[in-house]
Amino acid sequence: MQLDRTTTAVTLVCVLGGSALLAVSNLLYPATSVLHVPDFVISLVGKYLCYAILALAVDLVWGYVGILTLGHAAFFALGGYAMGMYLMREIGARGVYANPTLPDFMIFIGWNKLPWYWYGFDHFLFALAMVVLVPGVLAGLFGWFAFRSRVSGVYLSIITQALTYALLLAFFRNDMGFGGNNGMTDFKDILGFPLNRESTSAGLMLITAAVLSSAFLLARAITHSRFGRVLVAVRDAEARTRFLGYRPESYKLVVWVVSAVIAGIGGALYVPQVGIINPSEFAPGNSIEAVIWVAVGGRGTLAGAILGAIIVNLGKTWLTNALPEIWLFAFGGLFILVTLFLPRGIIGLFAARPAIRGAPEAESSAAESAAREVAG
Amino acid sequence: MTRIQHGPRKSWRRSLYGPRCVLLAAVLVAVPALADAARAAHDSFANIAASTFDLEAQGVRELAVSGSPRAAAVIDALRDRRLFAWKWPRPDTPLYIRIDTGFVDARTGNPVAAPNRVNLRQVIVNDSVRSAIDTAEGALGLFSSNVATRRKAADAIFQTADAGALPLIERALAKESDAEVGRVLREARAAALLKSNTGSTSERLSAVGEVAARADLSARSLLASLQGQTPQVAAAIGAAVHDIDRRLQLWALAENVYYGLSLGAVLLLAATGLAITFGVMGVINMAHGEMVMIGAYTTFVVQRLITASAPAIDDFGVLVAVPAAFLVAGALGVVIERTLIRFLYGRPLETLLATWGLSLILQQAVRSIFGPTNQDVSSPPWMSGSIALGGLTLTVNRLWIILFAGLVLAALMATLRWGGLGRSIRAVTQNRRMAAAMGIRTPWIDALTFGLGSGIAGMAGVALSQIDNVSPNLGQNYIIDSFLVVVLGGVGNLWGTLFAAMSLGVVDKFVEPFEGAVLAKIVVLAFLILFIQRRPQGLFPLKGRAAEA
Amino acid sequence: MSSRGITIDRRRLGLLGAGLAVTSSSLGVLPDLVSPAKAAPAAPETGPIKVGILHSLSGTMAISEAPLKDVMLMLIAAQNVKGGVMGRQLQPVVVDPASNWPLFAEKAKQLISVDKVAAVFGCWTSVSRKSVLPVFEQLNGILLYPVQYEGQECSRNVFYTGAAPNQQAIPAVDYLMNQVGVKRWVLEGTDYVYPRTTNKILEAYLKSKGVGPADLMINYTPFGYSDWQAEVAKIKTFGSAGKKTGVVSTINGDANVPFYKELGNQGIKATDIPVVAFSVGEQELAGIDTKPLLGHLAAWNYFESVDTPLNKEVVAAFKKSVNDDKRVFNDPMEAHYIGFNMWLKAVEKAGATDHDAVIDAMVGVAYPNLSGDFATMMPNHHLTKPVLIGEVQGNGQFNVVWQTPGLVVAQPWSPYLPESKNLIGDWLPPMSCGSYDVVAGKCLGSHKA
Amino acid sequence: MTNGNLLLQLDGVSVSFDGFKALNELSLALESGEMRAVIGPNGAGKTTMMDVITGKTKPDAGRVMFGDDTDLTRLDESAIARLGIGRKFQRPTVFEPLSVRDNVLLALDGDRSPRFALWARESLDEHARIEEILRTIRLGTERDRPATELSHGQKQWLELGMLIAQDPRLLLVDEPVAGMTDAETEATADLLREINHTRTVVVVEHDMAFVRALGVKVTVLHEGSVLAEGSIDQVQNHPRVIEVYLGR
Repeated sequence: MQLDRTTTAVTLVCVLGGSALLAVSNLLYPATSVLHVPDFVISLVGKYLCYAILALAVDLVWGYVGILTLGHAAFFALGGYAMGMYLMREIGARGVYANPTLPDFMIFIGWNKLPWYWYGFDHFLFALAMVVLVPGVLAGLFGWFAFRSRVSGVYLSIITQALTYALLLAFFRNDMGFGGNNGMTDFKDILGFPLNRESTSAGLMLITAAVLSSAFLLARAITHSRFGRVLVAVRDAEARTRFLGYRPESYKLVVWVVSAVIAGIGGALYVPQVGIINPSEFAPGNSIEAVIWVAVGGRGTLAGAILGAIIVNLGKTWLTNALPEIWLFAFGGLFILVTLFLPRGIIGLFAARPAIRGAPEAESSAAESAAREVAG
Repeated sequence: MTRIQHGPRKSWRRSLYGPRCVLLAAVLVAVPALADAARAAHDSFANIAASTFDLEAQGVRELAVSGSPRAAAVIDALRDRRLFAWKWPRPDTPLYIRIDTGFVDARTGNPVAAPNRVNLRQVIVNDSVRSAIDTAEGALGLFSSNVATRRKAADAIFQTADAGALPLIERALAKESDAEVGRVLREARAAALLKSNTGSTSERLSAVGEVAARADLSARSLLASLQGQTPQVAAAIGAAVHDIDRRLQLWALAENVYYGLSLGAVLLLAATGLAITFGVMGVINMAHGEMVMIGAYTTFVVQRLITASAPAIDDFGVLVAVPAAFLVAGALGVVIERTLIRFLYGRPLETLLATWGLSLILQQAVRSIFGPTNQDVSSPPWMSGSIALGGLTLTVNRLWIILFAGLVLAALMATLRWGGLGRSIRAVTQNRRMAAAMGIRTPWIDALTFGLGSGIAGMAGVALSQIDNVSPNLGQNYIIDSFLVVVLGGVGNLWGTLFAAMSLGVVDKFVEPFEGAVLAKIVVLAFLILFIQRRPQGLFPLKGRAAEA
Repeated sequence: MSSRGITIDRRRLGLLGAGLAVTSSSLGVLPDLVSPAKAAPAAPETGPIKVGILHSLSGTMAISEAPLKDVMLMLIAAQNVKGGVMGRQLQPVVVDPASNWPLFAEKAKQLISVDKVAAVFGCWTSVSRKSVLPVFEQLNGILLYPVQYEGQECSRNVFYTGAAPNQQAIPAVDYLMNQVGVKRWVLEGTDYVYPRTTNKILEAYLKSKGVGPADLMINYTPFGYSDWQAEVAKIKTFGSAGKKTGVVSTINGDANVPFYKELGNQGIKATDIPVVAFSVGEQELAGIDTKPLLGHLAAWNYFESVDTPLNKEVVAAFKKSVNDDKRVFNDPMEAHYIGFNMWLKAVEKAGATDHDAVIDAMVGVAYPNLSGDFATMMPNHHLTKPVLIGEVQGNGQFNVVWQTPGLVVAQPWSPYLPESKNLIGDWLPPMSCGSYDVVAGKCLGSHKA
Repeated sequence: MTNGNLLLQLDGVSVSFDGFKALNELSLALESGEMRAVIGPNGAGKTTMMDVITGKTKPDAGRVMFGDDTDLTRLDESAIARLGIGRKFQRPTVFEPLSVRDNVLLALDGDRSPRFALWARESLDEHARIEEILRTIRLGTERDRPATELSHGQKQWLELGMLIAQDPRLLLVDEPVAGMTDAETEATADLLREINHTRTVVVVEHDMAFVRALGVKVTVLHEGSVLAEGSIDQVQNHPRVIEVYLGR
């Protein structure tokens, strides 16, 4: 227990302290100072922290209940869209066509009246509610169907992928009223704070750090409760838990929805910081990328998810500048190396005893079921 | 069942300088009417280089019927943009044809000293001119000794339905021996008659009847285009058009099914390989799409090699590519299995991640080797064009793909059922230990099975290279669909895969007209997600103790 | 116990802490990490002038964008040989937004705020432009955008060196209408903003020319659509109504080849139903089987095949610079060529790289088009352009069959759309407004400088 | 044999996997408080029978009555488990990464809902019961080690402990002594008898010595239906049983 608390402390200190440090050096030191951290680094870090939140969400379901989700970016993006809709309404009459209610892209495709599902998004709180509700409800429905009918293992992975793929296609359609391929951009301000001001981006980054930390604590609390132990039990021996009288599906559903909501919040924080939300966020590749962050950091160790997300994205930022053509090789290689030689991720290197000793067994049991399913 | 070759027309350079010229001459002697036109030959070049396209098209028609011995050559040059004229338009403008060695005078064909380019302009053609050229070709083709050529020419004449062509048609009809061609010619005559506002009402009425009998789109569009008819004729036309429309609607339904099946065939091809690696071995190979992609690139390379080494069999490069793609992708599959997959057996989720990484690497590798742009894989003539079957237009390449998909599946089933490899594969999947005990080298069988699946994916790539872009992302577009097909059909059940692919294709194509292509896809996906949740085991679940739990 | 998160032994705990700490602190040194050049306090008045190049070198857009990077590198190198500008050398800063839209914004920020580039040449897709637009307006940067686009935009910080719809779409339709005699129209496009807007403008335009709704079919398909059977059959049926039918294609990149193949296979020749495309250029034709496309049309402001000495010279120079004879030169590349030279002139005119000064200096600068005549930067930050209609040739090149008599002035705000018919853009004082409502007599939106 | 009322009653239960009849009109009654040993050659349907009772497999025909009024075939595993039917697998399945006491804790009967599990704190009573069970299964000293580190025999016992913790009315035990040392086997027999004082037990076993040691009524399954029933001596002398086991 003692040691675990220390890990948690280290993680929190690094996330909160690090970001605070950056914010200070960005705001206090003048641009001329060597210690000054340029504006874009702030939004860059903010972006990383959002990814870390997504990674946390993925780890919660993959690391602790063994649901390999290939569609979590969908919840991330949905949260982002909810926030995007708010930011869009915030623009108001400052849009290109100076239309007080209709976003530019609607006028673009010749709509003259706001569709019903856009109502209310001019209120920040309503938008926040949607950030939580939309991913939550979708995850709820999806999970209720999937878990109740005991879709598991690779089948679940495949249909999560199909889910995000379907959403990708749907949001590409201009008729959906979400800006089609271009999505939403050209945001002006959030709650009256102009997005183009340094202090705003610094503030957003700090908020993200705070949210990440609390999400981390929440996830930790969940996984440490008796609930969390049931999750591990379900992950490693689902049948056994049934014969003990547990209903794995309801446990899965709860954690699945929680995870989706966390992802959604991450997306909501992501949008104001990158200044655009569009369907490419639904691309199946993104979801799989998020999974690999977790794998790199260390599956089933919440701190690892955060570490992985930040490290991999640092590498991406650096490589896409230094050697663009190498990037995909390196990234692809990372997938293979980690799965082959580093099944417990970076944290695993530090862990004295297997963080989730169950992992390989867990897989093999999953494998057996898969093998059984495909037998013949 | 008539076969119309819609494929790219052979350049006149090949076809005309040879027999066609002779033929043209034949036409000239055969046709006194043209002969006296020949006297006006020097004028007949006047408009060929006119400043407006309409006039130029006019010029082509004039030249075509002028009977000038140079007509074919000049029109040919015009088509190939080798015709040059004086920069400043004038009726007797000097005309030059550029040939490899230099320039010849268009009117005489005699070589001339290279004229000063500054004073010349290249005579360009646009579509209206080109269609005039087509008609000219038609006119010449009508008297070919080859039935197919005459048929094609007759069709061309019908399409253009040029009143001026009436006498020509009459002459052709007089000599025509082949019944089929004769029919088309009569239709063409009817069409031309209707266009020209000549002929008695009764004649025109029968003409309408004759055209309407074709009951196809071109007939419809011809009839619909007729304006200012006498009420009687107009009524007949209206009735005919309506009648055609009604028939076409029925055909459209059949056509939709065909579209659905051909889409299904594509899905089937993409999914069959997966049905082996995933269905039989339980390996989640996210790089499956890349195997397809590699098959497509193999086709590209093979075509290049053949064009370079043996142009003679150029048209059959695709056939050569099939085994090649199978071997390349199959070998790669074996390598992958030995170096990566085998360390991950029993860990499907890790396999999924590792193979996804692999797919990224393969894509980037191909991108680095061949560049990011699409590669040029050409379709041989025997795979382009379409077959008219009643009111149906069956595109040939799709037909081949449907056939190919069927063959691949059949071959695979045969291998699994009777082949030695198939027997061992089944043995290993049913009871690994027992199989091993009976002296089957299970690791080797695993490798071969994976190779088999990958090889089939490679062959799918050959087919897809004919209808889709050959680019590094080719595989990406099929991977999700393939998985869904396999899962829907019931894992490890090839018949299920077949059924699933076909039904998905047809459903998609029937939703499309109402909902549009995008929504169609979404609807299908949503349906699949729900379906898999209702029946996790797919349409044709494997019963048995194994399948339980 | 071990189920509770993770267990660490004391010896290694330090390491882990260090690991996380290093990560977080390393974020502090990101500027060095992401850009070779150390963050300069402010744009220096001496030393080389930095020029940002923001084109995807990887991902799906690399096909189209990577060549633009090569052009820029060539132009900059050539200019440096001539002694640079104002006696200062030019230094290209190349970044790879990897076809990822948020990444475009991130890299743009980096170029302006960290590398302090004097101008950025970049973007291809509308969405990438849209995602960097706020950045350029916030940091008051300069973007030269070389691709034909849907219009309905006019930013002070962007110079649109590609065509506005009225410089490509409308002349093309005029050609079909007047030269080919098309009476019945199919507007076929990929479902995204450029086709949507363009088709809306064309629809309004055609209606204004007396084309009835019965003679107009508008249709959208997803990106990378490859199964064109049903769509083409639709077009075929639509074309059988007895009137000459033409297709105006705003189909995007990859979907084109299968589309033309299907046309060919279903027996639709350019002579039956001509297709004029706005997104198919030399680059797109490079390395695809052009047989099915023969005789179909494309509308651009430039074709590699145009017969002018200047063009031949530049194209040759480009092929030499990438030492590959097979490489092609296309419309957006010409746009960059013009834009770059205009920017040079503007810098010299302003006598500084200061953004505001250059932005003002750009307007009114003229430079020769490769297709002859002069391009002029108008107060609405768009160029005057000739419009050419080319037919696809066997060799992957286009042959110009028609050309607008004079130069066409860009209308970023389409007069054919109700919402923008009263709008104009004019960045010269006194107006200084990107979207000025001439009827209401006031500047709309937040574009006021 | 006690003459209590019927606790479990299989009535004409049939299960077939594409053609192969795993259970064939199997009928079998069990009185509460009874301990019953079920033996039979491989493929006799022993495990399938357990699957049917615990709801893992739904029979094609027949009813499985628990008590007087509950038809188990209508319920799913967890519902059946909560009715008080515990099952021990052939291959010991415990929660490997969890500590020994956590394994027992999760098995303790009580609220199984996620809501409860989220907020649950370990009560004194729970603590006491866990300790008691750990003592009974002689794993007190191992309480904090992850189950994965236990020996095979210890895992078998842990699983039994979890069964006890479940406090079921009926225990189904599948080959409890497979791979155990004689000493362990002995102890296991004692443990089962002890459990049987308060609960009904069904033991599926190959090990004749063990069945004899239990000294309870034996049911012999063959090809999915009951071949013989009675004391171990009766069935061992039953001609058809001999035939089945020794073959001709």
